[in-house]
Amino acid sequence: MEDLIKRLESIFKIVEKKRGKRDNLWILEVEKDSLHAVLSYLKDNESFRHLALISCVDWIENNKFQLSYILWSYQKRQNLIVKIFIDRDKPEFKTVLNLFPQAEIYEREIRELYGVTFEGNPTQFEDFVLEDWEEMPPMRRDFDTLKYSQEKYGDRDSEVLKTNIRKIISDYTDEWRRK
Amino acid sequence: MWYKILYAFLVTVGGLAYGLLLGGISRKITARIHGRRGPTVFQNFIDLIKLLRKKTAISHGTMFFLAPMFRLLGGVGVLLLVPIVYGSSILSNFSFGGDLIVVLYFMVFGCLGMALGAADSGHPHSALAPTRGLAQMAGYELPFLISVIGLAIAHKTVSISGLVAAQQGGIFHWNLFQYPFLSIAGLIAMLGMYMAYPFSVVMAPQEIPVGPPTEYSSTFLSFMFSGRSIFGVGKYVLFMDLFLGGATNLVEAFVKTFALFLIIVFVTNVFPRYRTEQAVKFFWTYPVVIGLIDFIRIFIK
Amino acid sequence: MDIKGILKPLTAWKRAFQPPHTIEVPNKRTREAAERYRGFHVNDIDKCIGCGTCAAICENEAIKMVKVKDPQKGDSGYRPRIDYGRCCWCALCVDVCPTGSLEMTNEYTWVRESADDFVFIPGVDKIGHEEKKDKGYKKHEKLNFLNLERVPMRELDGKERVKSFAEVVLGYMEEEARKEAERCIGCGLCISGCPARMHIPDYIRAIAEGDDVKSLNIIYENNPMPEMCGKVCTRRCEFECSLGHLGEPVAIRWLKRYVVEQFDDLKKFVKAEPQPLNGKKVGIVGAGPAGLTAAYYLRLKGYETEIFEAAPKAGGMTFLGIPKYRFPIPSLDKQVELIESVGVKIHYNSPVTPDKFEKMLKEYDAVFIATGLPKGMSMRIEGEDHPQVIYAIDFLRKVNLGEKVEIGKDVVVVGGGNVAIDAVRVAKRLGANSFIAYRRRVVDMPADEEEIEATEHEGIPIYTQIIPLRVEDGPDGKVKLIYGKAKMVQKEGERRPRPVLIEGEEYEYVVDRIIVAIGQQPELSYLPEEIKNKIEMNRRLIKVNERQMTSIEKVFAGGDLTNWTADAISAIADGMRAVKGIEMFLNGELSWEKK
Amino acid sequence: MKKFSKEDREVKLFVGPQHPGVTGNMSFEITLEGDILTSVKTHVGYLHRAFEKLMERRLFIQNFPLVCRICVPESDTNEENYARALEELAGIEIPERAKWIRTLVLELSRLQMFMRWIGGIAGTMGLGTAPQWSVGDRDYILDLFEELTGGRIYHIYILPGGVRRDLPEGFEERVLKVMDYLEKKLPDYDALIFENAVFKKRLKGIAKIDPSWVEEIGVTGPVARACGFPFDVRKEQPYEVYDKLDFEIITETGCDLYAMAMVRRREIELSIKLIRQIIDRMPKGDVWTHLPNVLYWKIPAGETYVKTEATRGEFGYYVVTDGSDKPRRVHVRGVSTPHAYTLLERLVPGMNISDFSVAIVGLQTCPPEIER
Amino acid sequence: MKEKDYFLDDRPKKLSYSEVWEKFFNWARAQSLWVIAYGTGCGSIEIPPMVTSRFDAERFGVSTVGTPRQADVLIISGYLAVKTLKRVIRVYEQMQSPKYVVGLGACTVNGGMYYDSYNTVNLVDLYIPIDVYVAGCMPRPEAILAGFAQLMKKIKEGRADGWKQYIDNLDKYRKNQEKIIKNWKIPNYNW
Repeated sequence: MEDLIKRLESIFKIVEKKRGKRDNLWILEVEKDSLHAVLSYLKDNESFRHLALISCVDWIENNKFQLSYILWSYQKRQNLIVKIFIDRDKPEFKTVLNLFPQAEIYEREIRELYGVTFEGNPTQFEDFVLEDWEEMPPMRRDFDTLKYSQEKYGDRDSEVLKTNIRKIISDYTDEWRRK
Repeated sequence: MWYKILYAFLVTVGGLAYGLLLGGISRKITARIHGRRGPTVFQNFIDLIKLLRKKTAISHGTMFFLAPMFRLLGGVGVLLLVPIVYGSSILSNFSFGGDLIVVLYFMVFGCLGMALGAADSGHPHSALAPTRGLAQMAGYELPFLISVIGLAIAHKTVSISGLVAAQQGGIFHWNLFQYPFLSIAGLIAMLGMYMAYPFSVVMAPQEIPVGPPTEYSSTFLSFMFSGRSIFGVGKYVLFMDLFLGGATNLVEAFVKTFALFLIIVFVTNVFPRYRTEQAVKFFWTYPVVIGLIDFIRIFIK
Repeated sequence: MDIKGILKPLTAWKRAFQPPHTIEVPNKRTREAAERYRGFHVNDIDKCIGCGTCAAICENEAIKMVKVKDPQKGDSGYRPRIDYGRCCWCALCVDVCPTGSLEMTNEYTWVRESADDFVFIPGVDKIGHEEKKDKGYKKHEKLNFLNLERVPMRELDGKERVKSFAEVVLGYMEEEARKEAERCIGCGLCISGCPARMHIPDYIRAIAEGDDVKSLNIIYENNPMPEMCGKVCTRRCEFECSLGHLGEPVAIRWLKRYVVEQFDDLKKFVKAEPQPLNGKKVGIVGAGPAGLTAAYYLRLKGYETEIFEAAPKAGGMTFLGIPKYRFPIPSLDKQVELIESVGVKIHYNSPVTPDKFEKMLKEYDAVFIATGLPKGMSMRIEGEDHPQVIYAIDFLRKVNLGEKVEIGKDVVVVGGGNVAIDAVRVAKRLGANSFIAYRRRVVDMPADEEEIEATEHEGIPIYTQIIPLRVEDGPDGKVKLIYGKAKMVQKEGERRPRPVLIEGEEYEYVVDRIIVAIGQQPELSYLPEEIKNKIEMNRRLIKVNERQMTSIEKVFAGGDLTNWTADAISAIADGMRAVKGIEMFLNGELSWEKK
Repeated sequence: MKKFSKEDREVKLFVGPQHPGVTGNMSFEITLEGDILTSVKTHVGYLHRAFEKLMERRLFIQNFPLVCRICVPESDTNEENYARALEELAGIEIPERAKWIRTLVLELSRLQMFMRWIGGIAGTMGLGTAPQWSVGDRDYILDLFEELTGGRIYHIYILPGGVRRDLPEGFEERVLKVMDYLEKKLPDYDALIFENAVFKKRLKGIAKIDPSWVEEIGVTGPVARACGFPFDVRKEQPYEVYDKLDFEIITETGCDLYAMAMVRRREIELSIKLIRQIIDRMPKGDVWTHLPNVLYWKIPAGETYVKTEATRGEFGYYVVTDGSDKPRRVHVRGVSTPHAYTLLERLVPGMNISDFSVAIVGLQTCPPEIER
Repeated sequence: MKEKDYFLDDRPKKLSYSEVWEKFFNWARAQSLWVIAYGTGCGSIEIPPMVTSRFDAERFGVSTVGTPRQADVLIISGYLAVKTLKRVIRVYEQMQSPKYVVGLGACTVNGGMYYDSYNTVNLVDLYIPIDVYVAGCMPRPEAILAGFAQLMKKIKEGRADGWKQYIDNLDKYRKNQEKIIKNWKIPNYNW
């Protein structure tokens, strides 16, 4: 596997490489422009033909979206996570549909839940799990699902349920606060 | 003969009760094969009562309302034309010289009414079902006609009473033993007619929700339900008359129809269903070929 | 044609002749769920302490703590109310319950026609699931989300200890402390035990997260002598710890000690920025824990504070009374240094006289007296004025001041409190064969269990049910303690049995010294006669209200002088209260007229 | 005479979400030409509960009641996957016996899912007796679960650090008893279902998969193995104690629904065999290592992808942590996502409408895991 | 052309029967409950065991049907996603009166574990009337059967009038429904 990484490094610019906490997992970060080339190289030359998942992580504090492409090679028995960062203010990227046909549905999901659009994916604007959704894409970190739920769907018991015992105790014990 | 009408009414009610009871027994037996206890045998009566007083808040075309009536009419027609007890003045019903032809007509009539109603209900799934039902009907009608026409030719009569009369005189005079291949073809066609598995693609709840009665509910469904029960009993009686030598008293009629009923139950619980074209192909090969053996034998004779 | 395939399925008919395996519920029989089934909750309402851990771990916010009785120490008075419209039957609450009171039965049927019915307080509301308490999902000793075992504290070996005054308890290493702090579930019940209301869960959390500085600053919010507390506190918080119900409580004291020990120079790390002086002056008599606390926090609030202390060092009883193997001098110095660094003036070796006190009353805007209990209590028996009978408090003071104390070979210490044990252990370290004579049984001893254990480790015998009768001269310059045996009599309506002398029997100890450690009393000779007569007393202590106000205008009092618990943390709490009281008084929010 | 265009001949039809033949709630927009399908469009979202969002606002331990509900019928796979991901990220070693118990639970879970699936595929074709038998017999496995874990469907039994409770007394014998019972029943199932002439006729040659699609689309599990691809996560990347068990990967070469059915049929036998092996070789010892305080448990930043062999194939969890006490992101790879979309779209043209729901059940699409 | 919604345009009138007949029919209704086979949530996982051989709900006349027109009972088995709610209301309105709703599990009562999810409904009784609730997550088949027993009792006593309430308070229910469902037009891929 190290050889593979070396070969990759000789061709592409690897921003960060990291070994996973178990043997057969590697995590590579590449530049977003070279992702297609890397995936294509991995697929054609290095037997990473099984795209298990495309995932998105919202790093709101860095104003970035992380896109992770999880690959598996049946021959090498290795998992490889290739990740890129894209700008959160301009959530756009190009599709990998030409390399992996099942990417269509993963990208559609990310488009719906994170609002990242994938240029070249014909079905990405179709509804995936939501219907008539009008708010911001719900998986973004700044979407408050509890607030939304309470406002929209209500609650049988509107009191705040979690009780802070520590506060009760200090209220009870704070003798000098008593009048 | 005004009293005949009263008797006809009694026969209809009796046939309905018997049909519902058979349905209940079928559910019970099925449950036992499944390894469970099952509902009471009177469950179908309760279902019928409930359906009678359910409200209907849907409106469709006229055919939609008429279809259950057609179905019921077809059933009652079959039941009333087929002599239940041979020689009885009451229970031979409206049997007459050419009743076999009329019965055949009534049998198709019921199905057609059903198809019309289903098509009129506007539900795409129930619209899909009549095409299958009619295709399957085309499937089983062929062996059935071969069987019936073969018998008619063999006994030179188109009256059911005549056919029954021809089979009197001991068990070996029954058509089942006289013309075993015709009977087998007829009985296989009966499986198709009862939409027993593996020929149940018309009423396939898993493939198309429910089938023709998808849109039917409440009173309409109860009419359809009782129509089917009466129709079922009528067909049992018909097949009894055709192949099992009819009956000379009520007990015999019960035993023989129950035996036919058991055949259906026996087969229906252990097979998945064929696709439409598979079913049609099946009907047009095995029972037709089997039936033709006797058919040719009759001609040669 | 597949004949076999057509005929074989027909064999399924054999099932019709086997008995059906339907379970005829619910019409014919009921079926009990498995023994471990997670059904509905039951709560032992008396065992429950209302710590709220179940509500904290519930991911559905199905548990709300509701008030069912008034809070008490170690019991918030709240009990979990469970909303079955939220509960997902995961039983995490059962596994996390620190008392094991919350459990699940294996009942599973609950059908209602109204959606509002699915809320109840287990143990209070009856819904019919309570009867089957024995079966269902119960806490298992092997699986516990809580770590019930305390990280053991390293100590000097008993034989090593008695040779010197080296510190016995060695303190946690960093890893040990983190591991111990990790155990805290943060319920906050310990706050109800702590007289000073320290923010215990917060600073323990900070330790667990590796932020010692944050922890230190949280501690310094209401305790200026944390190292002292970390070493010799009576740790009443630990008795309220919810983990103590099934396992060992979190070592709150040792953790505090760990934090302060990390920093040699507290001034750099404690964010103590005194406000500019506001011109008001507060005089304080006695530099014990109460006095120092009041001085420190008043100074932080911008009041000029001055302390008058008779001894050459600050610390009061923590300096004079507590043996150095428990609380070494450098630790004390470190803290006093910090207190002085914020601008508190301490006048050492300057005992207050009545004249001076009167002057103080005029000079200062408020006076806080915290002179503690410097005098030993007498046994009130014949011959007590014998020169070889000394009071434990005097003995300890002399030892701590570095004076040479002759105590001879054999020493008996009369009493069963912490002071008695300090005295007996100090005597042991001075080379005497010391032992304890106590009126009641060991279980009745007011001293800390830990301390009693320590005497065992150090080979100090404890003789119990001994009632001293008189003191006589003994042979060879020794002294005789004549005593009688006592029997324990439990009287109706009394908390614990009292010792009653068995008449007619007399025994004696022949020893070099008799150390009396049965209690202390205040020394109020520095008060002017007029005030002394006027001041309201509560038996032998000064009576104060909840703001530490005495009956004399401008005079506040605190520490052992006013409270019966007589431990350092209560003194600090008094100091804190006095700060609040003095501040309010000086701002005009509080006055003696309104009192 | 007017010629009918293709559009005129086509009928649009919708299947689901409320459809007795389809497992779970999903709907399909199908285009028919006569009885023959020309295209399909899958719609999900009827079971979307926003698990991944909810997990981001709950503590690590609080996520366990959630994860087991992601794939409803097979909850243990989720728990094991998530627990293993957390253990990997936090560096926790679990006791040996816990691993064996986990494997036992996973196999029991696979077994019950296969039993349920038998009922599903046979019931879809109208063989009502099969689901009645298999779901009824599956209940005995659920009884075992109930006894072991305290829950019938949602076990919340596998937690990071081990399993929640040790086996109850005499549990091994009861497991073996149920296994004996099921083994005794298997010939009956064969006679009724797998050797049934109608069953064979309905399934053979239907939904024929091109073996080259398997890698291209990312098809896994029995569907891939029915195409002769010996891919099984249990062998490829052994987790828990699968490397210590003796078994062979089951493959068939038919590439059609019947081959898939036979793979699953043989998996039942394999599961029973594995359960016997596990019971036989299980060591004694602890089942639980102490976690850090679960209420404040923080896991250092990192990311990982772990997977197990669910009944449907590779079930993966992609977990990202950022050093706080809550996960940053948990993304579940629903096994049947490519099955229900890309594969189905390729299989459908030319299929008879009667075979459609059979094909869906045969591919074992499971909507809760697709939409979470 | 405006689509005709039969339910909305012609509001059903209240039924009135004589007491005795009503009792008799109530008895029949209680003994013959046809459940629509629509599992809306994870609760549907326990419905197959309930209707199959181990627990056999058919003993009580409870059987499943595939079409809402014929069904008497709608089981809300757990949480309702917004997308499902739309279909559930549709299914409920397609069912013929008298009709009953059974709510399974915590999610129907107060949102259950998805109380903070943006896509699941918390209080189902705001949108359709529920006759019987069964607690559990998930309720065991035995508990569901107990729920059915309770429903039967309720029907026999003539108290199961959730469907009447729905007709009487249609405006209220409609208002609640419209708060969530903005677009009543069901997409063309299903009804």
